[in-house]
Amino acid sequence: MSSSTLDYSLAGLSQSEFDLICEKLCREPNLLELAMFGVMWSEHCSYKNSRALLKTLPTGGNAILQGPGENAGIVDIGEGLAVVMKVESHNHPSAVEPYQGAATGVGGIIRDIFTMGARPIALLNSLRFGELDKSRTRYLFENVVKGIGDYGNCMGIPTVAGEIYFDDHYAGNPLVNAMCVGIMRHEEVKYARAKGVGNPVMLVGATTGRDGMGGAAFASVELTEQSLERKSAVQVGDPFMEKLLLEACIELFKTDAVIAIQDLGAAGLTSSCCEMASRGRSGIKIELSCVPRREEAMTPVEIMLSESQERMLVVVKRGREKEVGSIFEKWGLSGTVIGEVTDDGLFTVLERGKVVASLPARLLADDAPVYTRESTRPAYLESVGLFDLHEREDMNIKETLIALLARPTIAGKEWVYSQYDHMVRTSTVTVPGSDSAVLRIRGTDRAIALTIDGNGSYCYLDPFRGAAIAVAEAARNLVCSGARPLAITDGLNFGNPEKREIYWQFKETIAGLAAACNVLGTPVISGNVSFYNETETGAIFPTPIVGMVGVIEDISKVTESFFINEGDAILLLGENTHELGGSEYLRMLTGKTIGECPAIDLEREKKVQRLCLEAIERRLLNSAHDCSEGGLAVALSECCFGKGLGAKIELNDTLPIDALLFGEAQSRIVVSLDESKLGSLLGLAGEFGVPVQVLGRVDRSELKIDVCGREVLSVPVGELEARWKGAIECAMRS
Amino acid sequence: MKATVYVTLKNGIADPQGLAVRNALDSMGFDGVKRVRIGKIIEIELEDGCLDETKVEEMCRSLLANTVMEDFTFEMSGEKR
Amino acid sequence: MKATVYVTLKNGIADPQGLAVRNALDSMGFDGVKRVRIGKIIEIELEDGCLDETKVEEMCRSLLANTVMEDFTFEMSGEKR
Amino acid sequence: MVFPGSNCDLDAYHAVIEAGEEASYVWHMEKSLEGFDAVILPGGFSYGDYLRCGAIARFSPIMASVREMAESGRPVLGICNGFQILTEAGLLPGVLLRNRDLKFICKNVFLRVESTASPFTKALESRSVLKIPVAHGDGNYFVDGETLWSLEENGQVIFRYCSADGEVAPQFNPNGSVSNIAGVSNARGNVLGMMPHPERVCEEITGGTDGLLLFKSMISFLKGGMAGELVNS
Ligand SMILES: Nc1ncnc2c1ncn2[C@@H]1O[C@H](COP(=O)(O)OP(=O)(O)O)[C@@H](O)[C@H]1O
Ligand SMILES: [Mg+2]
Repeated sequence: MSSSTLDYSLAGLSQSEFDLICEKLCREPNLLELAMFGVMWSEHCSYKNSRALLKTLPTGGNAILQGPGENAGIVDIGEGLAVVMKVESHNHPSAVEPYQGAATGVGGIIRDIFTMGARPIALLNSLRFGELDKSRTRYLFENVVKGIGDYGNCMGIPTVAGEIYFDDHYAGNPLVNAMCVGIMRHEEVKYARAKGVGNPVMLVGATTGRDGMGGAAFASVELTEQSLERKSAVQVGDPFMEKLLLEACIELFKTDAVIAIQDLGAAGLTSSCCEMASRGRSGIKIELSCVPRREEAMTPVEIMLSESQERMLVVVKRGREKEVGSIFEKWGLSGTVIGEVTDDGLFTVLERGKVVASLPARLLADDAPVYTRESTRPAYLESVGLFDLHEREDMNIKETLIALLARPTIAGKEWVYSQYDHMVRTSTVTVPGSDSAVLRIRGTDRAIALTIDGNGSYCYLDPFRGAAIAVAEAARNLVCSGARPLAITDGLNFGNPEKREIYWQFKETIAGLAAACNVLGTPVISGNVSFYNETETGAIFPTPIVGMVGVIEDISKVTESFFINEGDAILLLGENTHELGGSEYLRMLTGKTIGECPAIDLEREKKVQRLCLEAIERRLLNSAHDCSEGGLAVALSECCFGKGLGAKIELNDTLPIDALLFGEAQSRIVVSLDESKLGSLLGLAGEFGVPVQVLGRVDRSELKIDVCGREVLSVPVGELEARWKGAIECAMRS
Repeated sequence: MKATVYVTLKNGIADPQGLAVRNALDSMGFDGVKRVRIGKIIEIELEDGCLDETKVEEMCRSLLANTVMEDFTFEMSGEKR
Repeated sequence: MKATVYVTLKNGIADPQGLAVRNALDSMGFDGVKRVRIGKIIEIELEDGCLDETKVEEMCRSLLANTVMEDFTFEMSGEKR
Repeated sequence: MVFPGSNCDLDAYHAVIEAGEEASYVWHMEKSLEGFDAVILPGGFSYGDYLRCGAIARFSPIMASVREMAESGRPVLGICNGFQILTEAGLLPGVLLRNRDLKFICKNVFLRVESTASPFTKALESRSVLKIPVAHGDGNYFVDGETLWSLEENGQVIFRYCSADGEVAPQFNPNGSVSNIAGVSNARGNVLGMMPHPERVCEEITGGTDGLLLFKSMISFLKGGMAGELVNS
């Protein structure tokens, strides 16, 4: 008796969870079963602390073919085609071993996409690190980027967009979120629902070793009971194996031999089998001695919990094993039958014919308790709202702008994306550097636009607004490319949800996401929750990440963020307001994230976006760029970069100059257009009820800004661009 | 003076590269290859008398090997040039 | 039975990786590092009695080393398991 | 040609189609290239680039036919990983080492056409400049001094990295290649290996059409009967 009390806590379960298991089973689970509950009822697999709130997100809509619940979500993009997408975090593994952690994160999310029957066509990533002045941070950053690049490059999937912020709240616990996007025809979708008694269950891909079992606390039971040698190993990514798996699966899908398919992710065989059985309302029986292993003397617990990468579980039609096997063989893989589908609702594990575990699949996969935690508004919010800046009026605008452009968070990210193959598959129309990536869809006139956004600083100051802004900014980025936003995938990164203040952040975030998704018409079709992102020095900023896809029906309308013609008029859609809170400018001056999070009026946001999109539809615009971190001055600078053009700007707002130039007021887009179209645009703005102002004109090679008739800035664009472009490389060399 | 450092993957860590080489040898007709593991040799030429074993050990720990996944050994040889 | 193959870059072939390691050691404050060269160790576990030195030599020549730029040596050890 | 791990096969295929010819994929386990007039070894990561890039792929069954193709004087183009395979197979001189900065590089570069004595540059203007992207981690071309001399002498250096207006200088060398070399041919001229990806720039929408020129040149070479016309200009 005393031994089982010990066991459940080591498996990461609470007393009440253990009691619930015993009650449902009408017996006590054995050690292996307990381990399986431990991983399946862990936060990572069961979403027990987030499920209740996630239910409040909008997930349906006309274009939505598959919402959350499967390996990835699916949205219709017209002409019988659909986009499959999902984001996933690999924060903790990347903190321990950045290269492999990031690489296996990418590998995992790619499998989630092709397991749905889609061909992966793009990768995105969202990263958070501490400041680059520490060598540990540089080490993490360098290797995470290399890990992401190497995996995607080897797979031949272009990494087309991403975002990165540097702030010491992430120093000990970096965030690595990877997103993958795939494409298929509607009818090609595959599900992970095991059906048909007697159909064989095949395991294919890499062999099983003792990798990555650290996730569940239970692994340490084995440690104490067995030898110390057996400690779980770092997961190593094998993109070559995954490439073979991908091609083999896509070839396999062309036959009709596949009943169900599911990748092996967290909790390995345990989760993939019981989830497949539960979704199919069937059962699965597997024989452990059939599982091909990489190491000797593996115990049943080790085999069932192993998180070895690059493995897939496939249920095929009985009698078709040979045919399936020969496709795998062609690709140098072997598919091994490890079990079969049953109809008893049980997940049964045998070891040489002897039953070693037998559990209701549904109980294991879906019936973990759901918690709604207590929440409290964090105390820190009382003091962060206030700030006092002295001597703001006589600052040197040029120096401030240059310093801001050289902040790694704002600086050009070429150092990163030049390490990613962003062109392979020759469909990337807009490469990294603009507001969103655009990919053409071969065989159609269509394109899709992709972006990933989120601002932890805003969320720290106000998670509701910050989350809403993440959705708004993502949509704005797409709209600037000429795309109509369709749906999002969300990556939610937080501290320990058992703490009231963290749970409050989480709750507010979800509410903010839901509000923005509802207004902007972009439901959530998939996502990921990562809790416990904390170190001794505290939790990370609450950091929701929004990945979004949009569609462009006529590819000839794709628009980029850069000015392209000298003499074009420059306009601002939206309004300059006094918003310095949470800005990168304030952080640069004070070293702190302070002030009030910028306000967001979702209805206003929607109007501004509609106006921009309609203007692009009518071919009025030559460029469009959203105003985000760094404010108007940074946005204008970015519009000048790339093509060697400049701008002559006259502002007449009466805001304090720093708020005007560097404040991060929302719902603003900088556009440029031919003089002759000015009238049409102004008319359209009137129809949509959006305030717009003429800012100036595209000029030759210099950025000049006058405010209320006084020149405040006059600088060669080349000088700005050099600092902006070289900042990260420079920081990495120090 | 020279230090030769041998860096190998810890037992239990997957070695995709070794696996691919094993399969290649196999398909080239070399039978009987059970397992291949690939590591690194790092040859470091040092100025004479400049560094001792403790220093080399420190180099290995801090840079040359990733001790989360790799083991290392090294030897020093006096060979002058 | 086991063969351990050491593959090193020929003299005169540039070694960007070695150079980077040398510079890194330097900037970490390890003085006196003249040159660093990086090679590979390939450990091949063989079924007993299955392969001899000639075969291993052939493996090296055809696959394991690119003799345009690399040298190799190897040793066999009998250790049974 | 499709090896396990090839990933620019799709792009090479479309490039040929875009240039107005037919193309089909050939799996590396095939033995024959009968019926084909030219072959492209595409970019990617054959066998994961494990051990050395291209080292394992060169043992694929199809490589015997590629060798025959090369010996018969028909055009053989190795792009990126294909270039690495051709050097490993001994069909082209030299080796491709890790990039000087040890990082994978994906960006547009400029190439100067150094020789038109190859089917792929025959229709191009000597000394003209092309904008073509690179995407590789191991593209640092190396040969010993003597071989380099003979390559130069024979006009086997086909492309060099240069500036937008054709200046060849170290600062335009993305990866540390000896003599800024981006592409070399065999002595006869019909086998070309290059690190940049011409197949990625065959349509305006994906960044330009400079790459298409190479494929068109190859096609006109074949249509012209390819007879011993590869003379140095
Ligand atoms: N980690 C990354 N991977 C790939 N591209 C990136 C990454 N980080 C930033 N980028 C690219 O750099 C550009 C600028 O990023 P960002 O400043 O976040 O843009 P925005 O503020 O418009 O969302 C975008 O095109 C983005 O896709
Ligand atoms: Mg952004």
